[in-house]
Amino acid sequence: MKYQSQLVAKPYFIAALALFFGQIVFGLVAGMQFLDGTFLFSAAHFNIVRMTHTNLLIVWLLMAFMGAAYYIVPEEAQTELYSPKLALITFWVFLIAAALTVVGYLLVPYAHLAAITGNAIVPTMGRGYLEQPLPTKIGIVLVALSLLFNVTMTLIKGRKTSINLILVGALCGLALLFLPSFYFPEDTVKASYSWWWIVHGWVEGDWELILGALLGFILIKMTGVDREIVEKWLYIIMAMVLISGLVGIGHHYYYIGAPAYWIWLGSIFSAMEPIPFILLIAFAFKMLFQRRREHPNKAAMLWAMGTPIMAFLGAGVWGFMITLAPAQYYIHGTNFTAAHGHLAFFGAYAMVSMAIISYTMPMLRGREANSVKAQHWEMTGFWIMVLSMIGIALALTGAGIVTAFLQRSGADPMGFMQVQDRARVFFWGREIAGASFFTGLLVYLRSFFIKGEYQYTGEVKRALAT
Amino acid sequence: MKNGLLHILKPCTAAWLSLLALAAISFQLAYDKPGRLLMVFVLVLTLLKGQLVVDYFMGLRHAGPVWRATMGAYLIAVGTLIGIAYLIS
Amino acid sequence: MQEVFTKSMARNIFLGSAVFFLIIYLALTYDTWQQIPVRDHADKMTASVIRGKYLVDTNDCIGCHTINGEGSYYAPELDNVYKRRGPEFIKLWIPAQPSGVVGRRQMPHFNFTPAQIDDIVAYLQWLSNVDTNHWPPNIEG
Amino acid sequence: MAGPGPAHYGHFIMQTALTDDRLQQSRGQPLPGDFAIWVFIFAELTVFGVLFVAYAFTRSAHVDLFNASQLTLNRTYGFANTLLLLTSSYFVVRALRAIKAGRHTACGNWIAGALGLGAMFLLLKLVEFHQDFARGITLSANLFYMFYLSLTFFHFMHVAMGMVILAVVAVKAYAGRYTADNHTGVETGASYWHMVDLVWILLFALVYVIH
Repeated sequence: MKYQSQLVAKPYFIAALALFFGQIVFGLVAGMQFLDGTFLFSAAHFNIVRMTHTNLLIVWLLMAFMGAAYYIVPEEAQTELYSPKLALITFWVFLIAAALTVVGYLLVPYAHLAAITGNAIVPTMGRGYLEQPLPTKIGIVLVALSLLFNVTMTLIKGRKTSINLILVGALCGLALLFLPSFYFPEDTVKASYSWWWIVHGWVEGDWELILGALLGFILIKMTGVDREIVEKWLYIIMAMVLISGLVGIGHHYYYIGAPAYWIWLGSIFSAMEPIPFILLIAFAFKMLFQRRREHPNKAAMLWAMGTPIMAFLGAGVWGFMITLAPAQYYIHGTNFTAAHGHLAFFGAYAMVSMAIISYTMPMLRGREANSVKAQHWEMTGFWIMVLSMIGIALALTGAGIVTAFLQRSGADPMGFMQVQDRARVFFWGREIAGASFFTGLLVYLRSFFIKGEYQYTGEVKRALAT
Repeated sequence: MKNGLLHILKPCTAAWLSLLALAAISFQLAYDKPGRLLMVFVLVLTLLKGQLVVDYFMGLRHAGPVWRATMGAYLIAVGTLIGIAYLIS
Repeated sequence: MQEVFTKSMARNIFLGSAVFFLIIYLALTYDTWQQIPVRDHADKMTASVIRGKYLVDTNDCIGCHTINGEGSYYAPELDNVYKRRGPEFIKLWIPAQPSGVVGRRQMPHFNFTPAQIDDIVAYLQWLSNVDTNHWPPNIEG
Repeated sequence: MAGPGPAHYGHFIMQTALTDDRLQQSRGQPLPGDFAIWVFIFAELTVFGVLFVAYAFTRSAHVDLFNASQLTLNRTYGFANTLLLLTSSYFVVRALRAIKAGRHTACGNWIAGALGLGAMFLLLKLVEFHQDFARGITLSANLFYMFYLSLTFFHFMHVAMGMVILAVVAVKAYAGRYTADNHTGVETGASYWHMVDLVWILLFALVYVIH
């Protein structure tokens, strides 16, 4: 850490991990409700639990991205953050708004929440991931504007590296792409069509750029590879993201009422969407093999190398399985999609967030790297979470395939609930894997409470002294 | 005489004139009665045109053999798949 | 020797392809926007249908159900529920929830007025006539 | 070895990195132009390739529809456009030859000529699109027209993009920014333009000719 103002990233990262913890708890409850439909029915119905689960995901990822921005932008710009105070105020506004929203979800019936927050004036509620009431949405915009103002002013007065330009540009894109959430047409098909501007635009477009920037930053810092090489590869990878992803949005338009040509255009372009992830793996490992230094933070390196692989698995492989129109015809709107969603969100965005947290947190706490013991706990947590998430994805994939065969095909298709009963074993599998994931998360969080910094061995110390 | 002509013309000019001629032939054949032989013929003409562009316009005949082979493989793969699709119809 | 792979060229390609594919997407969106009202019979979106949609949104139906495959996978697809169950069944079903069967997934009780239930049914009827390229594959949704 | 680094930087591994340049040499001569454009060209060719193959296999399931619809296209326009693009590609080749000989004004002139031909291509294609729309041909009219319009519109956009690139190259050429030794920019623009030409050759044969 070179600049004092980078310290504002710390509360963001801590809050991100706390919200992550909350997200998993709600995930476990939702998973349980698949097994026992009356579990917590009167306290928190499935839709509320699910909405809290997904909204916490979005908020903690945004928290992590913002923390990353407040850490990276000053370091790359080689100047103090424009206003650390504003960043801190923004943090509390965001955290309190998020907490109030969750409390609102849990205590007030959704329709009532809509009525008291002015949804009738500007209807925005009732879409996946965008369930937030109007005041929260406005709050998100204000928080984003504050972040953009702060990092842009920092960028203007400092060095303009490509990593910084990409990161700030992608954050602008993130804010811009949120604006369609205020547009909710009465025509359901138009509403679906425009909903994907936000959801696809974020997770299959803009966030991939953020992922690239964060990963690029970590790799430059940890491997000591020439910045020019890292940055030009980043540009090429991001160009591939946009080439495949912009028209690739068509893979969401096959069966929602949009014209039939999207079946062709969406299939062809989205079939290329794994390419940037393949390039990302190649890029990350190329940097690893070309490294000019051994960084003592092995855990951060593990996260950084794991991210492209898991992102490729979740977004690339699982995404590809459901992206072609003939396959999607049978698995659209099944748990197969949920499998892809889980593995991709975790593999790409949760993992890159933990990579940046893993790299920066020791420095924010005044040491280059954590002690070997703390890193050992962290890496154990990594493996448990990664393997458990693969387990969750496999179980949900199984449930999706059951639906595709029993409910979607055959001469005598079964009804929804009948099929759900047949898929019960997979829901058990998901819940067990989920509990295992939770264990991994606890192990991971435990690592933050182990004190001490990395101790070089005597041999290395001597080598450094000569 | 032919050698003489090639001597006068630069390779790229010769390639350009050949491309124009091949395009004219394709255009004429567009009005012919459909048939498999004709289809294969036009497809081969097209791939030939493509290879001319790759070699003489893009200048890949000077580039490494790997790149030239990559482009050649692309043309052959696309051409073969199109040919199969037309033959099974 | 000149550099064969420059950062500025990589950046130009990134920016160029961003603009390029955005234009293509916008052009396609323009065409889609003309087609959608035809495909979903927007002329049949009566005031009742629109009121029904508002109820479906503000009660977070997609928190459990899917509509045209989008939403959650906890409860059945609503795109063709009108054709699967018929209006009378739906009108009886919604106010009768929750079923209270132990262990079975429960649908909350929403306190809808009969007029509101009519609106929801009108919306579901409109929804069932949207041209979704023959999806879902069968009546079970 | 350079002096001891600060302790918190850890120890350095003295490892020679395989640089991009050496990577290039190990695969024979480099491709003309900037390597980045070739990543782009290969990606674009893949998309078009898949579209062409998809067209061909869709046609095999709807032969009569495709043959009948194909007859309604104006093949003369297609042929004229082929000649325009081939010739403009040739002009670009001449432009590259000119700059290799150090004649930057001639290089600019050849590219300007290519741009003129490209503009004529766009104009002719617009006339054709206009006539198509007037006849009620849309993306949703039938499968053939869906492919025809997607492919030609997508390619149309590539021509427009290629012209933007060539225009930049022409301006820089006239300004004397390229020399006999330093003309990667010209090669880069030329490579892209030839790709556009190559795609049209395949597209013309597939959509207008083969039946």
